[in-house]
Amino acid sequence: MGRLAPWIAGAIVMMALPHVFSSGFALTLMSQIGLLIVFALAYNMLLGQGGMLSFGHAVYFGLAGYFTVHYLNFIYEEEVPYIPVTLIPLLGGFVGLFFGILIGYVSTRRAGTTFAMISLGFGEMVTALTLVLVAIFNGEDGIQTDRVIGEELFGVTYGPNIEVYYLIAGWCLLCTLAMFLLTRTPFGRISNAVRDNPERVEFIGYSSQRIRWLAFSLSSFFAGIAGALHAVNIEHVGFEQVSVLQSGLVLFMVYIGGTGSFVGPIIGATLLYFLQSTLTGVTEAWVLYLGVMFVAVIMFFPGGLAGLITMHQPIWRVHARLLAPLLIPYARFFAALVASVLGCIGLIEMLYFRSSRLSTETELVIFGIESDPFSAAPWIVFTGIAVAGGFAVRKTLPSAVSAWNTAIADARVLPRG
Amino acid sequence: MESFIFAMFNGVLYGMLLFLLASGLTLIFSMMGVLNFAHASFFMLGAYFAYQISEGLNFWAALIVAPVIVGMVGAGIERWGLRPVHRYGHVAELLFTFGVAYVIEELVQMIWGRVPVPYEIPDAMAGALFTWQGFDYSIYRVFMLVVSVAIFVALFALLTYTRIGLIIRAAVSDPTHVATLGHDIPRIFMWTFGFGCALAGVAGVVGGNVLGTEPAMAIQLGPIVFVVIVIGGLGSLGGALVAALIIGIVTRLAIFYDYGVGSLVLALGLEIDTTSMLRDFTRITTAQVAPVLPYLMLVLMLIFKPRGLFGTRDV
Amino acid sequence: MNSALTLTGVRKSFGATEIIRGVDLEIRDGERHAIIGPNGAGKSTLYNLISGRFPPSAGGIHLYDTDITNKKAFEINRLGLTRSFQVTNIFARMSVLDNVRCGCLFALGHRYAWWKLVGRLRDLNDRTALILKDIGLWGKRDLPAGLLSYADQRALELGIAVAGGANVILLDEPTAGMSHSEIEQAVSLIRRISEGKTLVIVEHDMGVVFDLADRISVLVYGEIIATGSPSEIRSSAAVQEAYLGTGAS
Amino acid sequence: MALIKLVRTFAVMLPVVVVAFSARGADTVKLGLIEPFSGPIAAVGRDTLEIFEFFANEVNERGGVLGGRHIEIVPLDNAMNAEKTTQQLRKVIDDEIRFVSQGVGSNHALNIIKFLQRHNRRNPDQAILYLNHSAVTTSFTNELCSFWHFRFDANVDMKVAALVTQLGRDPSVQKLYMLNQNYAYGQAFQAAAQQMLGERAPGIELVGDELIVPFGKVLDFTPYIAKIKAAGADTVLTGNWGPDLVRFVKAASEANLDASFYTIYAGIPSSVAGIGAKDGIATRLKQVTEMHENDPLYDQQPAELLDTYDRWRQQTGKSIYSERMRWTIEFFAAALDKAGSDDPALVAAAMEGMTMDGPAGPLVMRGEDHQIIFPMVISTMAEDLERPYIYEGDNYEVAFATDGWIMSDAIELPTTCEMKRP
Repeated sequence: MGRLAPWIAGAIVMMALPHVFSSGFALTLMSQIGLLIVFALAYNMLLGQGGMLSFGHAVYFGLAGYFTVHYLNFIYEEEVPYIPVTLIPLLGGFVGLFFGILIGYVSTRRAGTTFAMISLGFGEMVTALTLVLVAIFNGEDGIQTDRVIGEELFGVTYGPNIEVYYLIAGWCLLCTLAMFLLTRTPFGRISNAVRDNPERVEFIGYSSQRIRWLAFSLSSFFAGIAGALHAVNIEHVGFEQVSVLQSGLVLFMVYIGGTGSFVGPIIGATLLYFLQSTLTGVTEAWVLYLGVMFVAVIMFFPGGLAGLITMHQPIWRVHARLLAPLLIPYARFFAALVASVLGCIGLIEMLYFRSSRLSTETELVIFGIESDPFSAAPWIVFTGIAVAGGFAVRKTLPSAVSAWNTAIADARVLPRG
Repeated sequence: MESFIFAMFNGVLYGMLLFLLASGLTLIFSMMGVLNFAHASFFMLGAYFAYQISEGLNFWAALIVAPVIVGMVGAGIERWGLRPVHRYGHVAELLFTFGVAYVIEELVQMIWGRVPVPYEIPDAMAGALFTWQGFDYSIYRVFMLVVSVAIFVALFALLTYTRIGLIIRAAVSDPTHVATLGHDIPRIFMWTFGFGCALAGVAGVVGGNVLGTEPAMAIQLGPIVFVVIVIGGLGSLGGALVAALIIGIVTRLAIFYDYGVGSLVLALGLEIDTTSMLRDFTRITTAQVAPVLPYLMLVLMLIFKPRGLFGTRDV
Repeated sequence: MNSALTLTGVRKSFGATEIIRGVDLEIRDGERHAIIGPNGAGKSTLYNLISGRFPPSAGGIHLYDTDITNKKAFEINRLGLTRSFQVTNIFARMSVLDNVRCGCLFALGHRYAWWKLVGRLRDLNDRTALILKDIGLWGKRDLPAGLLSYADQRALELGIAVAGGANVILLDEPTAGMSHSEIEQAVSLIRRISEGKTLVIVEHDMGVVFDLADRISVLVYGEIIATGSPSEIRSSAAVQEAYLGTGAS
Repeated sequence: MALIKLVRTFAVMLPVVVVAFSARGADTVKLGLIEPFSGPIAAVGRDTLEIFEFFANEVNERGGVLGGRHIEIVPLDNAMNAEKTTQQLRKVIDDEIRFVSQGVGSNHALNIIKFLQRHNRRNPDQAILYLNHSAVTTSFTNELCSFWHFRFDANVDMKVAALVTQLGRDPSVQKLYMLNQNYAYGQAFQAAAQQMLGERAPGIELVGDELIVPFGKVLDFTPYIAKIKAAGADTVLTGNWGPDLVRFVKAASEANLDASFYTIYAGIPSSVAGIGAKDGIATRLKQVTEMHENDPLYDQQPAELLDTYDRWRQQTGKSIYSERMRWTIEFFAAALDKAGSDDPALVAAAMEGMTMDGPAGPLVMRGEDHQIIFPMVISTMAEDLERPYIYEGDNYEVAFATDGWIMSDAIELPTTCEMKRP
């Protein structure tokens, strides 16, 4: 029963969310997060589980989306057999699978850097083709559809956003469970082995190429499901969905969330999409922050956010009270970090304001304080905060690290209890 | 014929510009095993620095100073960014440079704004050097060709005749070997990275005013450079040169000799259904797909000769 | 006499340098066969040729009656040949348990299955437990393999290699870098796991070689200069001159 | 001096006004502006926002609409992304904003039209009206026309009609070369030009007709220039915009191509900045617009309007280049007053057939398809003009000089729209 608990909790949270946040904006946001979780988990089947870095995985996401809108429109024109919208995502999955098998055959022949380059090549090629082949992809305009094609069980039409939210939540839960179980199959384990050591795998009877191909295809299947859900949610598909930009975004989500653990991509997709949707209206520098965040994760905690949590797992598994001595050093370090980050954000915001301010904007409000980027005072203040914070970070980091080391050493000594 | 020669001239020119970028990338890759995703961003920095310097001083100062600054920036990023990531492996390094590309693009927008900057060809080289068969061969384009050929020759000489070149060649063929000879590997890495970036910077200085200096230039050129070095064979300078020239020339000729799939279909006597969703396939002409051709070549190359033209090393 | 592995006229060149210069070798079914030779003699290259890491430039290799000369590594492994590596070659981020499981999976017929859960596969888990206990890592089964001590990693390396139950086992310096007591344990482990199988071992520690081997072959500069029982090799003049005389390492 | 003082006062006043706005939020008529305010082309979105806010403020300073209510511009960032556009539309519904405007990217315009058709059908009492200030796809006012969509810019066909009419008038044009971007817009431009050339400029020989991969994929246009030279063309007609236009023109100038360039979008700030004075003059770069600052008719406009323009230049350090956005606000304000209500359906009905005075003739919002009709002007880049181009305080020392006006009767094209009214 204990193993089922997180799933039941997840389902309950998903059921409850729309009752807490019921606006159309929130519903769309949560729906998007739901399908991006599927996409991110699918992506992590490649990067985290299989060790394949792809710069073009949005191809399968987007092509499934294109297929879905076409199919919906064809249903409307009664040219194809009717499939209820509830099951349409499965169709998208098979489209993803088809292209995954096809393109995967070529691209998974190599691993590592070469694989990354091939994925980039395919990504660029497909994006360019969506603009050239207007009859299929309708160029820059993309394709519109209407997801209300008929009444389904219990009178669901998928007109109201709340119904689409539950559709996505259901598929999200299903796919998450399926992908979780996949990690526990022989395929999943060998996929990890290929990630760790592709050469060795060849000497225990496996073709690492074949494993990569399989992982790639299955991942494309789930990416396809996500793409179809996207098409149903937005009722539009355009070249942005196949573009390298979309691939880069999912890479950021997965890596910042953490490739090493199953929940990492879920954390990453939720956090990043939420930040993106709320911050783009507030600051122009969002992409810069995203890039810096990504670089910082690579440099300082390659396990991502989930890695930060799981590194404490051995400690609280033994006893939660072992975490107590960590609190003060962590709080100090965190305070220093927040200060330096806030200082830097202030400086960046003022720089942006100076370089691209509109004449109708006369004031810059940073953290609720009105700052005039054309006077010296805020520059001095923010520089001061940033530098002082930076020094404090350097001073407090060693004690935080040693606190963790002590705790983990204690955890090894003590028996479980 | 005259237009063929003009197309060839431009193909070679574009190819040499690609080679300037690809050579730095190849050098870095050979030495460090790092595929520098941000390479085209250093190209962009070269162009922006050159613009800034030529505003204050002149183009010639920019030609010397801008690549040096770009090289310093590159070395700095290697020293304080890439080196700590090294222990996490090549994929992490590739990801790091991917992130750096994002950050550089945003910083450029923050400093120089989101619209193109007016980085112009110096007035002294604005005209035509000579006109042949009705086509102008501009002074500046010929100058670009001279610069890129000169750098190629210098690079070749450096690798063949100097001690540093010896170390680099040794490292290219066997990276573990050099460390055992007592060389300070981290330092060599840092300067290799800086030098590679400086080469991209040179390309930015001479190419930025022709291609346009704007924040999107890195994203637009970057992928092509990767195609060049993969087709040429990762880690092969000669391969990079050949691949760069092939891509330069092929994309130019595809525009010139504009053949369409449609004419092929007609020649085969097939009927085209003009209402079919697949009709666009029959309308494609080589000129339309010229910018996509490198990627097509990449895919074909990887199917038939995965190591590239002159590749000796697996990744 | 049934031979497990037969090499005839095997050659391998890298560029202009010929590393293996015509090796003829017969490994008998069920014997423990050691290959010794100075550094750079081509022992690891020979292993790489047999196990399919590279194809030979010339010559033929047979596993029992099957020609495996140009087969891929995983095909050769499926035919019942396994090997270990000189440099520890494990799945560092996976648990010790999963490392051994991976070694068992293909041989037990689970292949690429993505519809069964490893936790539910009794044959797999029984066999994994057996091997883990055998190599003495049962107590550390949940640790990531990368965190094991060096000797434990060597043991795990052996465990992965033999997990598939292959009949022919190639070990590449299994005791390299170990202390005396660790070597003793390792030798007894090797003896246990190779019970009833064919074992080929490359080893520098002559104590281990003479202790374990039924027959010994001496590889010098890409050629087998002698093959015979330990006592024959010990007394062979050619070996003395070419190898032992120049100082064993 | 008085002017500077006024600007300063205004600058000081604005925060007060902003605060006042938010305090009396319920009293304003909100106009949601969905544009990219982040990402690679944020500059375009932010320029649009500036214009909208400035001219909405002008209306408010004059006394507002509906007897004293103010127009409030609500910026909504779509990051040039379809899913963000949809998301912002749902926010518009949440926040009970009943009017939206957008113009950057016809794909997003289409998205909005389709979204509102579905939404307004499903929720007629929460209908939302869309004022399209710049998206030019012709079908929006033809087969895709919607009661809930009004367009304040000429569509592609109208712009091409103006350009081709001018080509027919220009005796120096003998051999014409067309080059367009290979996607919906570029193909529409190409098709319209092919059809109109025979009717409006029969003497001109079309010596080349090319489509290129769009959106900055072509890095070097020299081979195309060589083809144009080889074809002996004296004039180039292109719908290109952004980097595809900048690189094209720069390559032509560098190769000393002796041809005039007829374009739509040469005059937008990023193009002028990217092309620069030298290359623009060398290629005799032409644009088609609703107005430009150096036209002889400029000074004949009402004094209050000229004052407004001066204030704009003072405050923003930018030239006037998008009159259509001012028109959008002015029509919106007038329609609100005429309807006497902020009910979108009534406002839409009031806007149908509405006219205003333009510099060279009336601006007419055609009722049958909601397409604005107005005279257009063709102009060429030139030096030493009275009002050189300025952008963000930088003076580009060039601007555009009028070649000629194309009156409404030459531009007004029949529509296939079958409007469904609620």
